[in-house]
Amino acid sequence: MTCGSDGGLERMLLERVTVLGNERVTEGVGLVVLEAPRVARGVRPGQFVHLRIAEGRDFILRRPFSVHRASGERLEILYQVLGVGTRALSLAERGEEMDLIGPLGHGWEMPDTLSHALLVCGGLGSAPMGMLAIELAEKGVAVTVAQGASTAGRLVARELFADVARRHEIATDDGSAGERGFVTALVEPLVAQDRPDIVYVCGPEPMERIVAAQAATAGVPCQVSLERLMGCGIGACLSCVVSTVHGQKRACVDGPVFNAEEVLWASAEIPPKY
Amino acid sequence: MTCGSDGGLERMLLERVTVLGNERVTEGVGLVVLEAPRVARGVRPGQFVHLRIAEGRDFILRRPFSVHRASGERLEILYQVLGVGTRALSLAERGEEMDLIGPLGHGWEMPDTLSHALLVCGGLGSAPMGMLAIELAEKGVAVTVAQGASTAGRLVARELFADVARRHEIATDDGSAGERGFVTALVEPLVAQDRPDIVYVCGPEPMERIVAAQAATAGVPCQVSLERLMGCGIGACLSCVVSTVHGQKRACVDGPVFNAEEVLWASAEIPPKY
Amino acid sequence: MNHTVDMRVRLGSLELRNPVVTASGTFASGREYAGFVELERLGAIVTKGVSLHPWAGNASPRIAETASGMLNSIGLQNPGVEAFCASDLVWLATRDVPVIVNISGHSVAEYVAVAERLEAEAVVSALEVNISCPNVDEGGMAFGTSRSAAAEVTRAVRSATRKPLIVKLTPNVTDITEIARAVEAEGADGVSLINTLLGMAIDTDTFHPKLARAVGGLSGPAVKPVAVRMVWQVASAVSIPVIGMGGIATAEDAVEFMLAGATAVAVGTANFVDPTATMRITEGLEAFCLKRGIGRVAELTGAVRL
Amino acid sequence: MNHTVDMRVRLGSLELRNPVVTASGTFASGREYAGFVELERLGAIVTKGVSLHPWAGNASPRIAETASGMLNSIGLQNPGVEAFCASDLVWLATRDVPVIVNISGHSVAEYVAVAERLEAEAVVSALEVNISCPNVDEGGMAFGTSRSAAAEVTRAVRSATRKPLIVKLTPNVTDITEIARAVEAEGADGVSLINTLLGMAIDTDTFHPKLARAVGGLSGPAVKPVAVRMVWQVASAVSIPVIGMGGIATAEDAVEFMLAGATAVAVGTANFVDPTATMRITEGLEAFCLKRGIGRVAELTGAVRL
Ligand SMILES: Cc1cc2nc3c(=O)[nH]c(=O)nc-3n(C[C@H](O)[C@H](O)[C@H](O)COP(=O)(O)OP(=O)(O)OC[C@H]3O[C@@H](n4cnc5c(N)ncnc54)[C@H](O)[C@@H]3O)c2cc1C
Ligand SMILES: Cc1cc2nc3c(=O)[nH]c(=O)nc-3n(C[C@H](O)[C@H](O)[C@H](O)COP(=O)(O)OP(=O)(O)OC[C@H]3O[C@@H](n4cnc5c(N)ncnc54)[C@H](O)[C@@H]3O)c2cc1C
Ligand SMILES: Cc1cc2nc3c(=O)[nH]c(=O)nc-3n(C[C@H](O)[C@H](O)[C@H](O)COP(=O)(O)O)c2cc1C
Ligand SMILES: Cc1cc2nc3c(=O)[nH]c(=O)nc-3n(C[C@H](O)[C@H](O)[C@H](O)COP(=O)(O)O)c2cc1C
Ligand code: FES
Ligand code: FES
Repeated sequence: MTCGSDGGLERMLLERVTVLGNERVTEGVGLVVLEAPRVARGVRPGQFVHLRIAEGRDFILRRPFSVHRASGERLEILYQVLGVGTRALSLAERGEEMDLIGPLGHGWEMPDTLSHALLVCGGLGSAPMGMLAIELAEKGVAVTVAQGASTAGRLVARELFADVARRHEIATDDGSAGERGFVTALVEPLVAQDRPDIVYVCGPEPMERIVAAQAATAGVPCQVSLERLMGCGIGACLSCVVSTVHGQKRACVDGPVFNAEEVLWASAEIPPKY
Repeated sequence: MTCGSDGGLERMLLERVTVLGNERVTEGVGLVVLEAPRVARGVRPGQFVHLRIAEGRDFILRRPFSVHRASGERLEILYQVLGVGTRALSLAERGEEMDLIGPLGHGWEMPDTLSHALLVCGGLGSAPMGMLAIELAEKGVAVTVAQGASTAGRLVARELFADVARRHEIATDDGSAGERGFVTALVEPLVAQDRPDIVYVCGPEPMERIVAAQAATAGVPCQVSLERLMGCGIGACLSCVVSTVHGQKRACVDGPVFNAEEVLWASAEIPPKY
Repeated sequence: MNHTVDMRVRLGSLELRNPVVTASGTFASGREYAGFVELERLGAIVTKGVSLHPWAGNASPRIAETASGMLNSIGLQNPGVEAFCASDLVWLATRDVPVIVNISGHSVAEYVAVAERLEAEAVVSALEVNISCPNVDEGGMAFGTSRSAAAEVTRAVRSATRKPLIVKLTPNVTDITEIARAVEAEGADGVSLINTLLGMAIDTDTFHPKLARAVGGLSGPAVKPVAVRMVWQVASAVSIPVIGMGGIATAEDAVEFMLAGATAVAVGTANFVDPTATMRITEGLEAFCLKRGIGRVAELTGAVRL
Repeated sequence: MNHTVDMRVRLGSLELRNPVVTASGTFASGREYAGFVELERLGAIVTKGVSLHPWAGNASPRIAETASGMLNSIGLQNPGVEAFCASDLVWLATRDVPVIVNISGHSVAEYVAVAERLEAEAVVSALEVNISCPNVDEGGMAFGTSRSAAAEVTRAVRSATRKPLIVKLTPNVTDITEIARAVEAEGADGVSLINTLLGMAIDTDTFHPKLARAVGGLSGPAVKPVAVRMVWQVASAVSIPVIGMGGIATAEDAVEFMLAGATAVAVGTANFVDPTATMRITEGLEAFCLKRGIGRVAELTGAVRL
């Protein structure tokens, strides 16, 4: 069952989807492939879906996931197993059905004038960056990726970035790949050397905040993807607010991607653990 | 994991069991076969198990089910799909694990002096009668079964009874098999002709009550298996009480089988629907 | 056997085409759900709470999932009644559906001012006075936990509006019938219940409460037994209609509330899980009546057999 | 990093070997669970409610499952204190585990009589005064919903016993801290909470309430957020120890209650689903402390980070 949305708003659908595959990527991270013809066709980089994972259960809220890649009728979601929802997702088997609402939110802005982009991602922050890197490369934009993780094994989507990026720099906390240290240490030299037209960031919020400041210092526009706990996912419940210079915005419909300079970081706190 | 009980009480176990098979018997009725080596060995006719059906869910109480048959390491449960628990049970697949507590309660009394027994069952009341009929027949007791159902297709365990009973009388509401009408109409002539030493009854409580009265009139001892909603299943919570001439008894440990003459029927009401 | 069901119900002078309305704060003003729901098939849209001045709401995180439920501490974030009229009401005026505006205030005067501002808006079919929000520091639930304060707010708003007046009650009280009777005595045309139960959840990894505000309101299937009980108590205690809510996710849940005494039912948290929940429940309710040979859905109200 | 955890906690003068006790009415006197649980490893056994005279309890059906919870209307069926002493206490005397007897009455005098009868029984380590049972017509919850009645029962039982006195509070009140302070002022050595939330469920096939008594007490995971909130409020309001309960099914749940301010925790409904629940939770609690380098489990009490 699918049903379309009102004219005025972004076109969002409630779509019944089928699991085509679900595999472990690394410790605690999985990749699920969904057959979702209608949503897959409409989704743009940085948008997300609101997934109903386990219908049999008495009650479970939907869970939001960025679309990692979309091709034809397929959606790929890269997920980290954290709690009850993602654990259930990790157990979903080929052929199972679930439903999702999507595509949701405003994705990454990709001005036509772009010639060089820097993508900075930490940990699972690479999830919403897959489609972005691919589309930018297809448009002929030179893509540089700065990717950080705790250890080499957790550099998820590393191959994808290696394929499409002109340059792919890595930092790991334990030095098992690339530089030892935080990904933020890579950003300053990259901004200086490569002079990107834009910086895209996704990762833990403290890291996003630092990169946003680095971009601001260099005078480069910066976009960040923010996460909030989401109830409805479609703008109705106000559980996902982000404080911005333009007041409180809903991450689900006004984001999840924001211009970094709009975000009032001090009050934009995410749950401590994530 | 299994663990034994205290000396004084009936020996009950918490056993991890595996589904060996689960098939539809008729509309809304299924038969599940469980590998339950320890409980299967100890169970006696009329006893039951308290089954934890769906562990993944937030919360679901155990559900009590009579043991229909036990052979070697296997338990067979005949179940009617009524609500959330039995629906989940109907979806259990071969190889799935669950746990159960058992064997529970006092089963049917089978005095050594028995030479002829009448088993009266209505609907799913045949569930706890399977083992009973088999064991009686093995002991050389002549078994007569009076079985009632709404229609021929719902005469569950009909073959089992046909196999082991010396006499097998049937009544259906729609007359599609045996007499048209209620099973209670069969009882009076059977008691008069066959002169059983005992009457065993299981079925909807109003039917049990009528048969108990018929047996009392004929001066034949009568045992009834009663159902109550059960919390703990082991005697601790007092959710399953039955009013008897000896005061309030717990169906789970003092029953589910009672001497019919002890039961105070008026107050012993079951939920309307069942 | 009937082949149609009269689905209409009456809340005082207000007739609804069916008993299924939205629960305040879970459906905004309906716009976001217009892609999933035929708004014209709703009994009414009950809007998110509106106050005199803009309210910023509470810090994030504002929600947490719990067993069969969720906590929220949104805190009545809203742009104020003026902006609400200029935007939401203008949009709602284009839709053929009764609109019940949920109003809030930090003081009796603020409640009155909101009611006065809405009085001239023809699109507003009724007011629902929220004296039960556990998520604001001043006012909110405090009005709903005291008989005299509840009476005072009701009296004041009553004198400010000729529209049907529904008072929304909090379950966080010793005796909800006492509050219900008090607002009935002051001229409320109906009561709606329950608002959320005050709850808390703590993250055992971080030791922080899961909500930034520490406590929030519990909603969803978990609270349904408490809600059904209170609807039953209140329906037995007052003679004005009751709008029942709290954990409704299926048509059977809606029936349960009506049997307990509700004239209409509101669907809240279930919208998040299934954005088409209101439609599914309305259809299911009609099918339930058809199957049982019930000609008017209103026959279900209070039909519990004791 | 510690390699052992000091699991002891103190409830006034009573020391428990660990914080995990049983919730009254869900574990009888422990005998039925002896095959599944090493009773000696429990912090304490809290018995089913005992009254002066035998009580028959309510009609059947007495339980109903709800979303993540259950309703019960057992109604304190018990054989009376005399029979209890002759049977359960004699058996309990053979086990090396603290025994807390939960007592009930229809009147203050009955509470006192039960306490007096138990005073001489050395096996009884403490009394838990149930002023919060929603399932009896007279007394029961009525004592727990009024500050003065709660104070009166506490005062009377206090003067009848030198054993540690715990008062069990009902969540069905507007302000539980007010009741907690009242019983503290009358000399209670601790409070336990929550008892069940009053709830109702209706069968939509038969239109009958699912419980013969119509209403009953809601317990299980569904109520946990309400319970944690109340434990947090009460622990902040009084200086006597709090025994926290309501929906505890895992070690993390127990941690959550301790963080909120509980000194000990009780496991109730979870025993029905998993008869080994108390052991699993005790082991998990110890493992939690070990992993986090917490040397004394008591450090968790009130450690929520606001
Ligand atoms: C727009 C958006 C896109 C997202 N994309 C992805 C993605 O592509 N891949 C992915 O793995 N995750 C993504 N997330 C996060 C994902 O939604 C959560 O990890 C997931 O909901 C956790 O569900 P759970 O039931 O497993 O955990 P829960 O049991 O609900 O929570 C476990 C822990 O994780 C924290 N947590 C849960 N959800 C979030 C959240 N949204 N933000 C921050 N912390 C959270 C909780 O506070 C808790 O501490 C995205 C979130 C948003 C808002
Ligand atoms: C000792 C004992 C032995 C039993 N043996 C069998 C058996 O062999 N086969 C079988 O199919 N069933 C048996 N039952 C009944 C079985 O336990 C219930 O049908 C089952 O628990 C229903 O679970 P559910 O989740 O599907 O239904 P629920 O959703 O819990 O309930 C659906 C409807 O069935 C009613 N109901 C549920 N449980 C009972 C009960 N125990 N007694 C009466 N009405 C009930 C409810 O009130 C409700 O109206 C036995 C019950 C007892 C006490
Ligand atoms: C996110 C959220 C926001 C809410 N906001 C309001 C509100 O603004 N005004 C109000 O009266 N009730 C509000 N409520 C309470 C609901 O209207 C409803 O009373 C409650 O959630 C119980 O119903 P449910 O279990 O179906 O959600 C809110 C509930 C939720 C979950
Ligand atoms: C079947 C049942 C019987 C109960 N009997 C009593 C009782 O006799 N005395 C009492 O104080 N509380 C009684 N309670 C309440 C529990 O002790 C406990 O306070 C409540 O169930 C919440 O905890 P839980 O969610 O872990 O069950 C009973 C609860 C249940 C479920
Ligand atoms: S998740 Fe509901 S408004 Fe964003
Ligand atoms: S089911 Fe608990 S005492 Fe029988």
